[in-house]
Amino acid sequence: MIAFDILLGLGMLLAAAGVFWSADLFRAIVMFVVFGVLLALAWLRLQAPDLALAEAAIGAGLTGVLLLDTLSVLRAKKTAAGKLPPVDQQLLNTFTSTRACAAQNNHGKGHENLRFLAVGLLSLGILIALQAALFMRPEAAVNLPSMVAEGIPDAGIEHPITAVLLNFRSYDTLLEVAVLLVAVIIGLSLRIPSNSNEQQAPSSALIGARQAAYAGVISEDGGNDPILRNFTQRLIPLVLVTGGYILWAGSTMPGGAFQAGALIAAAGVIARLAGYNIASRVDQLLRFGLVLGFLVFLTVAASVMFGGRPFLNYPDGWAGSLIFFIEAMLTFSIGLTLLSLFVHSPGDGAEPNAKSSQRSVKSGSTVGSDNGVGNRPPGNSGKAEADHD
Amino acid sequence: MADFLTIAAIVLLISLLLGLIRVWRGPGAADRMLAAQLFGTTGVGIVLLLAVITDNGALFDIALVLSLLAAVAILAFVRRLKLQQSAADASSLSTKNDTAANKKEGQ
Amino acid sequence: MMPLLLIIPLAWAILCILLPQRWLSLTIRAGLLLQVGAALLLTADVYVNGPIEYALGDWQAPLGIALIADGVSVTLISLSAVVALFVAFYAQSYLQRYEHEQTYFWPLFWFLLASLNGIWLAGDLFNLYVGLELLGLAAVGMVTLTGEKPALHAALRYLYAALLGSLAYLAGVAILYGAYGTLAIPQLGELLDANITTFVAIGLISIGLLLKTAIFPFHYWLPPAHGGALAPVSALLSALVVKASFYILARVWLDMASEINSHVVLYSAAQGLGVLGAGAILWGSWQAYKAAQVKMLVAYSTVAQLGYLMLLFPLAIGTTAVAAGLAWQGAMLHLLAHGFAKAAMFMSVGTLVLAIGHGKVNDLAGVSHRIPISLFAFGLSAVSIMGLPPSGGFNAKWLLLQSAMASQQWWWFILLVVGGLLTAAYVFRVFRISFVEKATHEFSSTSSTLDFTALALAAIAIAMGFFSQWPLSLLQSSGFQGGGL
Amino acid sequence: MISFSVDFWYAGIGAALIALSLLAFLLSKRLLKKLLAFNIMGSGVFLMMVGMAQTQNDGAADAVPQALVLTGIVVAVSATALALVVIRRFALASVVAALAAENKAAENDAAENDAAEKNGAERTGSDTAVSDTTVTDTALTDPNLNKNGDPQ
Repeated sequence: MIAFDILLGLGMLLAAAGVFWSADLFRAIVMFVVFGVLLALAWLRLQAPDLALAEAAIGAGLTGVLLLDTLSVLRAKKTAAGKLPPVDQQLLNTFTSTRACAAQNNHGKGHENLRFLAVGLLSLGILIALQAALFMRPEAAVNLPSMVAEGIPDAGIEHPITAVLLNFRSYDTLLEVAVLLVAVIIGLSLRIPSNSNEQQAPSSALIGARQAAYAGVISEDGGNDPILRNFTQRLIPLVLVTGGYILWAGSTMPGGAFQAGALIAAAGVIARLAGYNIASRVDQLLRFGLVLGFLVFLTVAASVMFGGRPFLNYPDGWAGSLIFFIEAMLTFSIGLTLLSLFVHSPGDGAEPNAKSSQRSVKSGSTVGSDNGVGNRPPGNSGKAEADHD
Repeated sequence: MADFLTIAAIVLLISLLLGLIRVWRGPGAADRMLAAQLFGTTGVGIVLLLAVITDNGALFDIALVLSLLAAVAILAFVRRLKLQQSAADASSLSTKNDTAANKKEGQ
Repeated sequence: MMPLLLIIPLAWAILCILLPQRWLSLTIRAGLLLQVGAALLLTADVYVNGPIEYALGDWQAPLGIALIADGVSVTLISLSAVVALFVAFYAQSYLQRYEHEQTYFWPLFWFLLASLNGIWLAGDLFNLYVGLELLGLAAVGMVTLTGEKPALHAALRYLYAALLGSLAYLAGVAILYGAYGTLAIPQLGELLDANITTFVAIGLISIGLLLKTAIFPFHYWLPPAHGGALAPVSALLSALVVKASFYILARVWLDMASEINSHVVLYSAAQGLGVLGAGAILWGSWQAYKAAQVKMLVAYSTVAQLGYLMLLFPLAIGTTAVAAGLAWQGAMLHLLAHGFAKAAMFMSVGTLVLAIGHGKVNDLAGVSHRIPISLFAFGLSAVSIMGLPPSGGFNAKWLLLQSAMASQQWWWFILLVVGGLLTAAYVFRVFRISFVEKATHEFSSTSSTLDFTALALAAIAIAMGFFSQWPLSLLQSSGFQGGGL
Repeated sequence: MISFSVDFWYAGIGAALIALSLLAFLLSKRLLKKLLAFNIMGSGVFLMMVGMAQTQNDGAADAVPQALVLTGIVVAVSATALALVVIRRFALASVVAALAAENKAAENDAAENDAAEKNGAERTGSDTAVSDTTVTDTALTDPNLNKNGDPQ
């Protein structure tokens, strides 16, 4: 098996180098997906099937898709720019190079070489330091795995990793879910406002540009491709059922809320890519779904305090069922969160058709009358303009 | 038996690493994506072999997830192609659909 | 008591996501008061009973995670509770004209507060990583709120710096766990041994935290992010957020590694940290002096003031107990005074910018007549930032000077004096212009809430000049175990 | 004490991945590329975390670092998704900036369309000077260049 490990390790380095050395971003992303598959194998060799599962769902799955989608959005604008009317062309070009200053900053060749050298030396230093730390490590004085093994009978869950995540160190997990929630809140705040009274000039201007870029896509993306439709109709239920199974398996073997949530999100992403519009239109409901897992987790964790127990404790005998309940809710919310980060990303080409046709009427009138950032609040727009001077 | 399976796993891994060359060389985006799909399927094969070698049934789940999610990447890729193609045709359609841009020009 | 400081902000974050807009104002105020009450109760508890440890989920560290409240952490909890209180009142008034931003500001605000409390109380290295990430993402989110190009650009830079910083930190934590098998800070403090693995780990952790604290030369992301955000956001970021990573740095060096930090490698590294601090003071002050935008001036002032915090390491490590004690008190007092004063400064400047419509320093003429209270708040906070008596800033710098003398490190003494002069230079630039009588601009009216919340915080910074004994005695009675006291 | 094992090998690979991606992170000027580097660096850290801990455990699985890494993966995904959202919005905001500039020009000049197009052409020229397939940013990690991005 040593040959396998050596090959796999070198293969990972090679794939990583491929990611970094390819000038073409598409190739870099494909290399990244490949790296994810290799990493999942490495986790298996490290006896970490949970991590392999997470990596398979995330690295090879969702992150790759997110990256591909972003790249396609950024590139679609570039391609579209070629044949659009001049005004739009000018708009879309800014997508491809947003920093005019980058042009001003002409380094000399020597400067660039020096920079390369410095960074290279730094990385080399880090490499040596890390390897030294690895080789010179002292014998560990504390044996945590044995403590975990002792604690398992009281944890209410057989699978040690789930026990660590949702019982011994559940505080970490609580904050981790909060991190996800923060990410999705920011995602929601940055989506293009759809509410009419939030509709300020920049957004209507945006919609104009977006429609220019996506005119073709929106009309085409109705899910009328028979192959795609049939494929997704079979795939989605399969992915969802697998997600449920992974959640259920989590209490005794590899699996759990996060991996299952990633699968749920994947099902949603597939549906989205095939043109189904499953994202909730009702903002309030969406928000409730997003916070549900966190809300349940926090409520359970805090309500035990009324019984005089410490925060994040579980009442005797209840740990197993409470953990499963929390996990189920978390799965739903994590799935929705990841999906929402995908669907509500600014510039998602296939974003609500109905909405955009509604808007086109509206934006038609607003763009004509408003002047760009004109009606922003005084402090801010003033600042922004001054900044550009 | 275990030795044979180990050798099989190594052979599959070598075929994966050869696949890296195709991802690197391309030349087309589709070539790269199909090579990545090869990674998905061969990866599933290796996981299954490892499951048998280490006698760990839980690994079958991973193979399942890996095979399901490989499909998502290919979907995203196909959509990307569509997006680029349709964006290229956008000029004709945009005059029809895009009221905002028209208004702007007429201003 | 301790978990309440986490539960309240987390619960209020959820409330702010779910509740309809019209109920928010009252809900937020109730939450703020609860928060301050919990913070003060905990402070009193620690003051009377000494440090408290709380095992979350009833699992003892190292298997579980412990929260630790000692003198330092409760002081910082009180700081963040009070600053958050006034900033929130300010924000309620300020954000009225930002309808979209308001919806998303409040959930992020509460998550930010939760992560800060989590960091002040954390007793576990990995938990600190999660807390740092929560803090970083919430802070980045606040910078992006307006959705405008410069803000987004600043946020991206901030995000990338924060991500790189937390990975470096995590790498250090991974090595420590791999070497010692535990993540609990008190336990690691007993186990740490002066060897290469430990040095590499502490080095990585320090680099990561320096990047997140924006210490020169890693400060590049701070001015655009702090200068480009909405005023209440800038106040929170400068007063509290950058302090969190400094606090962890101080905990790692002076608490966790206190047994080995006079080892020659760490001793020289501590002097190196002081040099970075010196760079921050000089470079930050110079940039502040040159800044055209008043918010950028204040942001660069933060870069400079963070430099003083770095002096804690050379003054407290490998010196006498007296010098270390003075340095420790001085640095903590500086952190507090700067927290109050900088929040007040960003808030008052925010009001000025709102009134004149943009933020050029040269257009502040006439401000003294039209918006005197905000200018007065700015002035009071500037007194503390410059270190003029009577103010918290003065007492802090005085203690640092004494520490430099006690440890016979005259070079830091000179630096402190020069730094004070440079600060005066850029602050007086604002005054000179703002007292010009003839206004060159039209002024829009602003709410008096904006004026008075800033004034209150500035007054606290000044009042610390008279009541420094309170936080200091709290620190002295129950500071870090090995904090040189 | 030093013995070669599977865990040790992968921990070493993790260290190499960290160094490699640090190089890429600092040298690359493209935001998406930096994000890829960040993700791979994270994977390197995770490999070190699990590998190094398990060498202390005679190669047996250690649930604690595995659970920590699972948490780390979730955090990394959140951060990546967030960064992508901000990048996309940044790209859109650039369009708004261009639109605003163009509208301004259109207002200022009596001959509306001419001015707008002229302005557009000029901007296009300057913007495409760096022809790149995605958002570029030189200043993100280079302190020397920070003034370019400062809203001063």
